[in-house]
Amino acid sequence: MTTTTSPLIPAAAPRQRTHYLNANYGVLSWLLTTDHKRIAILYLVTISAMFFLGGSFAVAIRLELVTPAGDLFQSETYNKLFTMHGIVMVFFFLIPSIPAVLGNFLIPLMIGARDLAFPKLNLASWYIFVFGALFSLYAIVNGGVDTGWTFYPPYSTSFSNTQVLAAGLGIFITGFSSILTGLNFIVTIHKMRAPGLTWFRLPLFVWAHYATSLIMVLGTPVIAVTILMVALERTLHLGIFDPALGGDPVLFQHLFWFYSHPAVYIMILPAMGVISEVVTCFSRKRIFGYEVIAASSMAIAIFGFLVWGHHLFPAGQSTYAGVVFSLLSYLVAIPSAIKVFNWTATMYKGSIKLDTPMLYAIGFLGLFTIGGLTGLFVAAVGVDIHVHDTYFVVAHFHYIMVGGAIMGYLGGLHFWWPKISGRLYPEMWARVAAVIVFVGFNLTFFPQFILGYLGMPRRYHAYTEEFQVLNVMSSAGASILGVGYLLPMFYFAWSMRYGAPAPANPWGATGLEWQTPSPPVTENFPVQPVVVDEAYEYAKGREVTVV
Amino acid sequence: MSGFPLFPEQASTIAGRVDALYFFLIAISAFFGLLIATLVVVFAVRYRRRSPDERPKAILGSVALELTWTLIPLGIVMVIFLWSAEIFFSMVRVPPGTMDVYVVGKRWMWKAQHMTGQREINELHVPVGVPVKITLASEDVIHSFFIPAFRVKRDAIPGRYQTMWFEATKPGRYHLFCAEYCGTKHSEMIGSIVAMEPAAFQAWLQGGTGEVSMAAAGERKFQELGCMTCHRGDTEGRGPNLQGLFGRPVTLAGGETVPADEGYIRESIVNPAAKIVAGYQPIMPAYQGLVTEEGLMHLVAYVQSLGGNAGAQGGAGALGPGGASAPDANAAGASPATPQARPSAQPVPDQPRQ
Amino acid sequence: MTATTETDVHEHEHGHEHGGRHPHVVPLLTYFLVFGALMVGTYLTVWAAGQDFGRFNTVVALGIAVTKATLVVLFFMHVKYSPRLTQLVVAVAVAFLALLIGGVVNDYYSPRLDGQMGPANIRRE
Amino acid sequence: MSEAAHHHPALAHHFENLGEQKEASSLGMWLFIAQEVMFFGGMFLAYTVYRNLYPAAFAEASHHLDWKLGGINTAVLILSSLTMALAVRAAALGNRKQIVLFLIATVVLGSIFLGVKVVEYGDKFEHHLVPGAHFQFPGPNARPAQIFYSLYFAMTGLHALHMIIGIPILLVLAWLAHRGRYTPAYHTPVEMTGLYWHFVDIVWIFLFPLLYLVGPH
Repeated sequence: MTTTTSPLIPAAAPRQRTHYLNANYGVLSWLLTTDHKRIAILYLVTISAMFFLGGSFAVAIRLELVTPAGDLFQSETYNKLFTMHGIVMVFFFLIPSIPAVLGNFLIPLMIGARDLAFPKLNLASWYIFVFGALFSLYAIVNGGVDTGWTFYPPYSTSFSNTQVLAAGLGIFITGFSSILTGLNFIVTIHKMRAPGLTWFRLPLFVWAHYATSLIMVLGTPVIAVTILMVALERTLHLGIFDPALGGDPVLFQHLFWFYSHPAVYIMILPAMGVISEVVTCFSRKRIFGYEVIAASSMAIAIFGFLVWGHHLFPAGQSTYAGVVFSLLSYLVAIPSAIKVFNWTATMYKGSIKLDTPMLYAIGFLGLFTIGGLTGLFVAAVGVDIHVHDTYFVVAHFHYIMVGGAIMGYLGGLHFWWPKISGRLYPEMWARVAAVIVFVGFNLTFFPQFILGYLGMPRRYHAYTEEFQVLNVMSSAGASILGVGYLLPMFYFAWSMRYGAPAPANPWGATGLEWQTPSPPVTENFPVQPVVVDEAYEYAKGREVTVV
Repeated sequence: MSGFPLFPEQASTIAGRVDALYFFLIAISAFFGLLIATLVVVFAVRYRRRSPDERPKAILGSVALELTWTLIPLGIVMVIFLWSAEIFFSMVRVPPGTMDVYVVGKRWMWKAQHMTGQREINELHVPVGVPVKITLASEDVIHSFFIPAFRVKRDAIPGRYQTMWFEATKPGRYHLFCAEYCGTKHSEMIGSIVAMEPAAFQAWLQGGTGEVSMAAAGERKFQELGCMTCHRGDTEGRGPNLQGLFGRPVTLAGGETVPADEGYIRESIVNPAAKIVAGYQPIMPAYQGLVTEEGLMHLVAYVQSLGGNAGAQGGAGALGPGGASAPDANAAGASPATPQARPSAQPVPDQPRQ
Repeated sequence: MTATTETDVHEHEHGHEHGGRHPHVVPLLTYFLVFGALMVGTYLTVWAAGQDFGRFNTVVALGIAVTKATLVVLFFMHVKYSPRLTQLVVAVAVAFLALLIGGVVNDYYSPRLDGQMGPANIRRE
Repeated sequence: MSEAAHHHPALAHHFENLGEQKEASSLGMWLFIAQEVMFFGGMFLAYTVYRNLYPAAFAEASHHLDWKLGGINTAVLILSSLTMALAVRAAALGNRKQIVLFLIATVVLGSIFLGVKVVEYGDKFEHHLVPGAHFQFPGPNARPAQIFYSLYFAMTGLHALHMIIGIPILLVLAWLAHRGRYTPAYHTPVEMTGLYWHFVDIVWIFLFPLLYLVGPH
């Protein structure tokens, strides 16, 4: 997507060029901004804080599990630790991470628009997110919540005496931030594409976010009303899930997982979008099977809503419904498999450069494949009866969420960091961090597959001796992974000050976002770009000369 | 840390079949995982960027390739699906002639009771080679009865019965875990299943603490709660006759027929108005909260012992009003003052027989 | 910030003339007819509740409610005159609602083989 | 590009013209309504499941609701839907006095609806039909009936909350319309609030038969 000789970049970029970062200063310029780029930075700061908060809970959990006897924390504390780890990581990091940071920053740039369709709504979404986060922080500070991130009644409604209401309201409020962001993206992608940018010329990053936004808008309200019903039952005794009145706790599980399974696709689809961009750029080749990948994103979004029943296999679901959900869960695995094959095919006969984003992309390919394949184990209703609620499932979803979504997030953050900050990050340090993350991750979570099939249940504060060796390996891996995640924070901060100024297109990538200077001006494009090329048009070699 | 196991024991009939599917899945995953990994590494090395302005030829895609890596995975997953569904059906369908055990999950302990009365806490003795049917109930939150060595698991959900079955194949002591998070001592709600040779099991059974059998305990509870005032041996009572009820379809007031299994009997005690037998008035008070789960199990065992083909579905003609003449006229007319929604704690007030 | 090159590439799929286009104004008569229909519908709902259609009571009640809702959506909410994209959004919302309710109620009504009592075991004559 | 559209105060900097901005707002509002459909959908699901599990109890509990008040409320809300639609039409025609008149009419009708709800809720408190410790319900169906009333209060409460949010918005619109802010070229806020109000009316159209008219009475 390049125009021939692009008048967009002033020839010699004077040092004091004004861009969205130095356009104006002061706290209010940030807190009242409606510029999608600044809002993306606000989200980046907020979710990074939540990531390290959730990560600290993870470290505590892994420390506890080094010894079979629960001797580091009391069981109440441990129950709160894994609950808050789940809530903070799922609702306050994984779901917003790529859409709110990279999506907010890049979608207007990629489609040649000046901003999202509803800039004020975008800022409101961030405030709603922070307001929800405050509720959850209030819950954490005031004694935490110990119901598990799944809030299953009747424990969450009538037996837990912890901050279930505050944590629930936190999630209820933050859910609307996710809904409004999804709404904003859908309208922007429909209504504000640059002239000439047809649907099949859109970058696959935009396709992935379109599919994700569908899930956000149609799925999130279901968990909002479910958490509301739990809150009503706790406060006003409106006993909807109360078995003493004849209520059915399994109904809650249906409602909860109706959203929470599509939510795992909210987490992984944007990462897939990042991988499509990174793999094509660092193979310098057209994506293999553009339409198939775009269609797979949509198929995952829609099929994702049909499979929630595989979370209820041992929970007294009717036999035939269980078998039907198992079948549908297999059908939803196919589009993911197709995508992995297409990315691999893209690398065939490419010109591959192993910069950090590509390292993360290749890591994603490996780990997401293992995550997806172990999904076949837990979708098999016969095997799932054995592995349900054991560490096998914990390993499976961490391979997808950490191995997939976070690797994709870090890959995307490195890939677009020059565009976001106008600075180049230190390449060597970044590659070291990527390798540490990959090694630490596998050492942490692969032993958990073995533990899971041995039968070690989830959420256990103390376990029987024979599981100790594998748990010690997992905890060792977790410490390496922790280091791997801390490194980027340092060198990204370092690069803000000392990084070399970034050219407009450091990787020689296609895409409208690379045709603006780094960092972009507030209104993104001094002149409305017109798109004449197909997506990822590397072969023509006409992309903008690197300034 | 003596040597640590990498694979669980196979101690039940289903374990071998689940493990077979598990190994097949591992083989598939290993194949595709290595395929992708090697391809990615080979491509990354072989097609590494040699000069900065290298321009590889664009390859847009190939329908043939797309079809192959859609249909082949689809075929494989369908095989896996059918295989796993077949295992699941055999896991769920309870074979006839099982040894029944009632298990109640109560926050942080498992209370098991054999039909002959033996009670066990966090432990369950079962004979090898005999299918054992477990009826699971929970008194508070959701628990999950999980025996890794047998590859079976079932949630115990408050407010309803869940059944599971297994058949031990190897004597030994195996772990019992609670797999559904249930609060503070979730990780201490563990125990063990002791599989014994049938002879040894019988000896253990005889050596029981002389507990009265569940059916007898149920009968005592039946008397204590005054159930016999309405549920009489003949067809005169205000409530249906329970002789030979168990396992036979019952015709309800709305014309539907329901099999009279444990769940139906339990619900008819706890929330009788949910299903009114045809020809009877909804006058039975609800005993929700007045009878513990164990008491309910005793009552169910008692009703089961009153004859009727225990556990088999269908069978003799629908038990309906045909047999019983309409309950004596005046009772139907002046329906006795039904007690308040929450019958007081003391046993059912004596119904004045007008 | 007007578009740079007035190339004819400027094809939005909904080719409308520029400037605030005049929205479709629904005639008064249509509004009052729809209002009348809705009031009749309400009366019908009450009347139908009094009748005993056996198992079809719910179907009738929901049928009336759905027709009333469709009238409101088509005429009061202008979906009849809206672009196809809006109509698609309405269809998707209704489809996902049906999926949510149908998918879950299906679980309560599919048979259970473990011999445990469930609504599915009730065979309606 | 008509110059007038350019400098209209309401045209945001990132849109070409008012038409495009209105289409974006309309699509955004419809997506919001799709989300609201799923939001209420969760409760309608709970209602459907429990009514199937306890049909008799739901019928008996529903007879304690005053269907006449429910019927009146339905008529009031349908009338408010009409006045809302007429307000949007008046905005499209640029008749300022009518916009204000119809918006105020909608607010009044909405308030009448909420007034009737207050009466109904008060009546439930008197008859101890509010779920919780003091819930009293004659006959053996007490417990499932409490689930019915839990759903009754949850669904009608959520619906009333949506009206309580809608009425102030309508008042603000009436005030801005009174000051001539809305013209045939630009009246998007009125139209969007109209969509929201009609959606709230549709929810009640389903709530009325499902809660008040369960089983022959």
